Amino acid sequence: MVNDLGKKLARLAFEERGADFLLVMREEHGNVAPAMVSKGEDVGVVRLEVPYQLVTILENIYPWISKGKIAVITRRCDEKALAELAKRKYVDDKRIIKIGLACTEEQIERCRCEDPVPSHVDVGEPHAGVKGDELSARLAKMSQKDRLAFWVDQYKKCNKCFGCTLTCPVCFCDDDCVLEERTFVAEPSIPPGLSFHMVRSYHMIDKCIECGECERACPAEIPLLTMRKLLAKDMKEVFKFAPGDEKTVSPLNTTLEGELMEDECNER
Amino acid sequence: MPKKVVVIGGGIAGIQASLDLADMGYEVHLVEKTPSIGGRMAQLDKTFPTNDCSMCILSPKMIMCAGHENVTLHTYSEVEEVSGQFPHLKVKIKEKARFVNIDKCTGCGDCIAKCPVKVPDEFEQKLSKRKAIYLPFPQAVPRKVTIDGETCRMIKSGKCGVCKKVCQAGAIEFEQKDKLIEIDASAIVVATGFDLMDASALPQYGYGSCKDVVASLQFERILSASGPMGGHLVRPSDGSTPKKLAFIQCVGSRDEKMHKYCSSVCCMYATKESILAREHVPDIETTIFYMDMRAVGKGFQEFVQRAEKNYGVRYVRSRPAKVQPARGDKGVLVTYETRGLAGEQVSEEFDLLVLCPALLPSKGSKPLAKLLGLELDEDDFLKAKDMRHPVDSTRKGILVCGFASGPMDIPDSVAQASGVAARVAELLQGGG
Amino acid sequence: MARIGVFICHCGHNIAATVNVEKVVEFAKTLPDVVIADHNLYSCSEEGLGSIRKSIEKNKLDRIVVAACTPRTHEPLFRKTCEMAGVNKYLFEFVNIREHCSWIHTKEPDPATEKAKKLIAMGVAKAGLLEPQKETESSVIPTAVVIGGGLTGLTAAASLVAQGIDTHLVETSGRLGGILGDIEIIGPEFSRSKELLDQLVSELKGSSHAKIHLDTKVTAVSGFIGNFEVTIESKGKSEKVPAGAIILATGAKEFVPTGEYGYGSIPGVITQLEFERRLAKGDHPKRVAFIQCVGSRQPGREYCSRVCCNASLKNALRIVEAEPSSRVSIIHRDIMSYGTASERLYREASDKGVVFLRYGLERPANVTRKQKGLVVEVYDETIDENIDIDADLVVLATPMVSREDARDVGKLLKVPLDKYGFFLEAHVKLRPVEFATDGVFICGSARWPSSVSECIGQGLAAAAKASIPIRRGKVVVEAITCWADTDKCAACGSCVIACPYEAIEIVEDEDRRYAKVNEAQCKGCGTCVASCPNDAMQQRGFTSRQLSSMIDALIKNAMEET
Amino acid sequence: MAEFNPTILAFCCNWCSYAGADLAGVGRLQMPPNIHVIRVMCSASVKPEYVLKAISGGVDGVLVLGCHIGDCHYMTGNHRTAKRMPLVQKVLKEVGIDERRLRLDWVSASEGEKFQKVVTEFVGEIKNLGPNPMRGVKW
Repeated sequence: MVNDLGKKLARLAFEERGADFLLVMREEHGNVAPAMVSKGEDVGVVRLEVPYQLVTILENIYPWISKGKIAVITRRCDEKALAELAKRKYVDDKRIIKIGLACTEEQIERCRCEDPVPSHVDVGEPHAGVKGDELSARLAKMSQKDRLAFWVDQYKKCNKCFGCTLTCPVCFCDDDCVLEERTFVAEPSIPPGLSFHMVRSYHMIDKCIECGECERACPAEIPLLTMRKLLAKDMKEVFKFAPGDEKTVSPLNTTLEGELMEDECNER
Repeated sequence: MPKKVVVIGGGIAGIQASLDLADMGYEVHLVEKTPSIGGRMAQLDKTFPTNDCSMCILSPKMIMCAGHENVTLHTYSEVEEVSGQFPHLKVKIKEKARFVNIDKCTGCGDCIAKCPVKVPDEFEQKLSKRKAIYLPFPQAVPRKVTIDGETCRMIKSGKCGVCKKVCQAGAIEFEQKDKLIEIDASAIVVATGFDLMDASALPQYGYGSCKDVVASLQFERILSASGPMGGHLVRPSDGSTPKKLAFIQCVGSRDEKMHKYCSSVCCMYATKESILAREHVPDIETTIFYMDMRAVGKGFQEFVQRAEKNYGVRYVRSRPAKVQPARGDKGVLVTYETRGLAGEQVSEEFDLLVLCPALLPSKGSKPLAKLLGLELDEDDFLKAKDMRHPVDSTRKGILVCGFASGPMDIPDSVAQASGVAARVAELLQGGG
Repeated sequence: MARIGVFICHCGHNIAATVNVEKVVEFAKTLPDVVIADHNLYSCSEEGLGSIRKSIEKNKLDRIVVAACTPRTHEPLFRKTCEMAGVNKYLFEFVNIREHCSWIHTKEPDPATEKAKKLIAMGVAKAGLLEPQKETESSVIPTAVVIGGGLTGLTAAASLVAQGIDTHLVETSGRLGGILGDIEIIGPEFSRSKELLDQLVSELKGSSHAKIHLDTKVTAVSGFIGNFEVTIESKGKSEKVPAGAIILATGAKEFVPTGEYGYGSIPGVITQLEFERRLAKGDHPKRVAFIQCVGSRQPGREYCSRVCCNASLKNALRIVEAEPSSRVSIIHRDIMSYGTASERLYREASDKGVVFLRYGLERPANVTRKQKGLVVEVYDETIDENIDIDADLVVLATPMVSREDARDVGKLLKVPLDKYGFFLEAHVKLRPVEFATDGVFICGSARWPSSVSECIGQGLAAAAKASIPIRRGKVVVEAITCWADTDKCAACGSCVIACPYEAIEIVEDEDRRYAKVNEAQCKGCGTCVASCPNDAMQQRGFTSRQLSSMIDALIKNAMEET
Repeated sequence: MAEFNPTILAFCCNWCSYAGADLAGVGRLQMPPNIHVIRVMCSASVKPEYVLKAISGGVDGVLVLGCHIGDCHYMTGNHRTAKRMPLVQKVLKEVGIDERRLRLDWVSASEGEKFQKVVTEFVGEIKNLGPNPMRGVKW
């Protein structure tokens, strides 16, 4: 049986926007899991209260779907993630149909999300974002020494489960991540030490779209999202750049004059 | 058995010609009269219009040249005699005694530290002194010391020999004699470059009589981070930092009585040196006295505009009549005529005056031309064969490139040097 | 497991007077995988090198570390020694304890000694991870393609064929000679351009190595140095030409005034090139005024086009020499007669009565038509007065500008242009006829407006450069190039964007995408290495494991010490 | 306790900064012996990971030196370095490590004095900052 939400999404995707596939979260035998369907009657009982990053699923299955348009439920952060993936040619945005989902107030709270409303809301009630992150504020007041002490304590809890990288929608080398090796990660292996977290921080600095998946996935409850938010702020200050817009290029990909490194020959 | 080519002159043109010929597979013998290759470009601080550091871009080329399997360096050497005809030329090269076994010398410089004799340093344009045993400049290639027999006490009077005592490599050989070697060359390339006209030939400009009048190449050394002033812009008279700087263009060039031609590069290097001066002394005010601002190359006009707009360089079209010391022996008073028929004479004081003298074919080029049987043009540069062959001399199998063939900047010299390599290849292939 | 030998140089007392070499030798013996540590008075001397060679053989060393002076001058020497002893030269590591230690810490022997130890520990750590390298070689197609049949292209092609190299000359128009074809007499020697061009063309036509393609344009270029494929198209028919090197000599064109000084509206106001054609027809007007810098050295087109003053001087002289009573004036902002011959022209012109008037950008001249002919009103800066000049003809000296097809050609060859549409050489000072892309060369007015002799010189230069890979028959690349670990590569494309040499592309395998480096194009800067988030990009001789091991060695030794 | 003697890592590009360091040596320009140079072909090949690894391992300061903008042997390599290093500094700052422990500067092949100046200044600065706090941390 298909619930009303499922019917609505099916109509939006297949009838109104000409999708060939629909990627949703649906309930089966009491579990909610992602599902990819191609017909309205298969949609089933759709559940969107689970704040799961469907784009991460999309990224993983995309290579196996050679053609057809895919409709996917996208929160604001999903949109941004899609933009970052499209930039790197992981997905072809012409093949993606976005079905905008507005986050609930409670979800917005949890993500300390400043920018929660998708460009086009199809499902859910849009709510304004919240300003600032309480922990960031606290850290800002701390002395350098205490700040380091705080993070070292947090990072000591890390047991290197790689949940943060695996659930991250814009962390794309997850099969064989450099952090699993010794090259940049100092002994002892668990906890992995500071370089592990700093290297990941650097890798994320021009990609992270602040979805909060890493933090939710972290069994050690390290406030990973806060670190992302702090660095996102720095990135904005230094280079006026925020990930999530397909048009703006990461400053790491441009020269000082700002034009693309590839110069004119980037019709590749 | 590869054919041999002798390249005379180890400046940028000679280096480039050697590298290209060597890459083509010819056996190159590069003859340089000073102890190191590098030439004039090695003396420059920066290069216009990009202000690239000169040594940064030259030094790798020098090392590449010395290290090239097909290049043999004959530094501190001169061509003595050439006989035969293309493509069978016999070239006699005199390797002057440097009284140092360069196979043993490691360039460590212990000997230099201990040598008691101080003489004016040619590389530093006599702004500082070097020792009788010396390395012309830190990046010299080969990095081997040379004893200058003219001034070394041991050579002259048999008294001293400190260098020999301190040299742990046992490289000092006072008994060394000039060596003559002969090379069967198929072709010869002449790249003997330029010398600056001695500006004291024009007393009205005060060179030699006023302490604070320097020639442009001296100023280049003053600006250089590795120069005699350690990269600090100070004037000779009292070592103070100049606040008002002036350049006079066309000193002895474009001049009926001296040298009629235009030296081609002075407008640009004066502009460059003004910009660099501003970078050394943020509030310095620079004036350039010129006739025509000849900024004809890539990015040159923009360079001049930048100097004017962003570096406060003042361009005055006027040929100053006279220069005299300002106060005592400090600073200079420049007298020039202002624009227009009603233009009157004004005198202006400057802390430091830089003269841009005519750039002449190097002293060696006239005798060399005689020795090689080459014609000169009316300005004493080596004459080109004809329109079709701008890098051929008037004698078959002898090619010319760089400033020796006429005033030109570095890229033009480099292009000509490569062009010469092509001509050698054509000739040795049997082409005309 | 590596067998490392460490050789420490006294450099006389240059090192030994400050660094306690014996102590350092003892320390080096304790480092992992070091089987022998030794010292020489002068490692670079014949005997020093000899003892190193013997030690390599005697101790079966497979990694060599020399601690002495700077690799920038001495590395080749020691590498050669390694090869003589049968060790791949890339298994050699240089540690600089002279310039970077003893010479800059002369007054602190103990700290200097400690530092030398650490530097050597770092070097040994890296050496342990060094791998033998083969310098990549690729073959070279012994054919050149010259694009552009003007003076420069003809010269380049003529030189190549004279060197015995098969050469294709591709010209879009139906005739050879380019702009020079419109000019009868060439300054400063007043020689006939026809003689020059005829000579070049006959040199080409007379050679079995030359193939001339008229009315032909290049439609595609693929490949890299030694192995290009140039697609040319003529009258709808297209042909693929394999080539080892490509020379670009597409030239420039004369700027056509957009109404300046009444051009187009006032009859008798013409451009220099139009005037050349008239002179060629033998018509010598009596009263001519040349106006310089028309459309150049002004906002939007700041540059000086280098050749226009000389052209005016030459033509002015032709007129006064044909008819001494002629009245010729040159209205200019600066006379750009640089060098010897041109300056001579300038002098002759003034001696023969050519009038020179100097105007400024802010007060340009004004041309009007009166019944008795044209009148040029000009404010002369030098004498600070307004002057009226009567003329039958006003010649506008306009700059050379880039051809409209320049950008397309640039895209085909993946080579850059400057803001005016002239091609951008690899280095404005020392690589004037090369592009950053190996195997592609630039010459003549396509790069920058050039005189006849400059065009010939550059054409020859480009020919020399192009001939080098062809003569050698192979392209050898030093083994400091980069490669992608395809298992780790996630094809994010950062490296593709980072590479300054267009050497990296994302390739598609049946099931996956990954980066691939074309080593013939890679210059070994390692920019891609640092841009790779997953350490998939590696540079030979500078792998992340090698450099990280150096950092580890530093940390280990430094932290123990304190 | 003994005077703090920082351990400093420096990356120098082969074409300019390493040559500049050589020139400083040839000129016998004296400077504190805390600096340990790793030669790389271009400053743009310095992986931020190296800096982060060194600092978390207890190295007191890292110096990254390249050609002046415009002089890069590889055209725009140093532009990349100029973009990356400020972000690496932010990563350090946010975890509570003083960003001054990483310094990016330009030294040309003719600037022996500049090399001496930069090294001397940097060592001085690191001495003021004191030992890298990561030295003490036990994981």
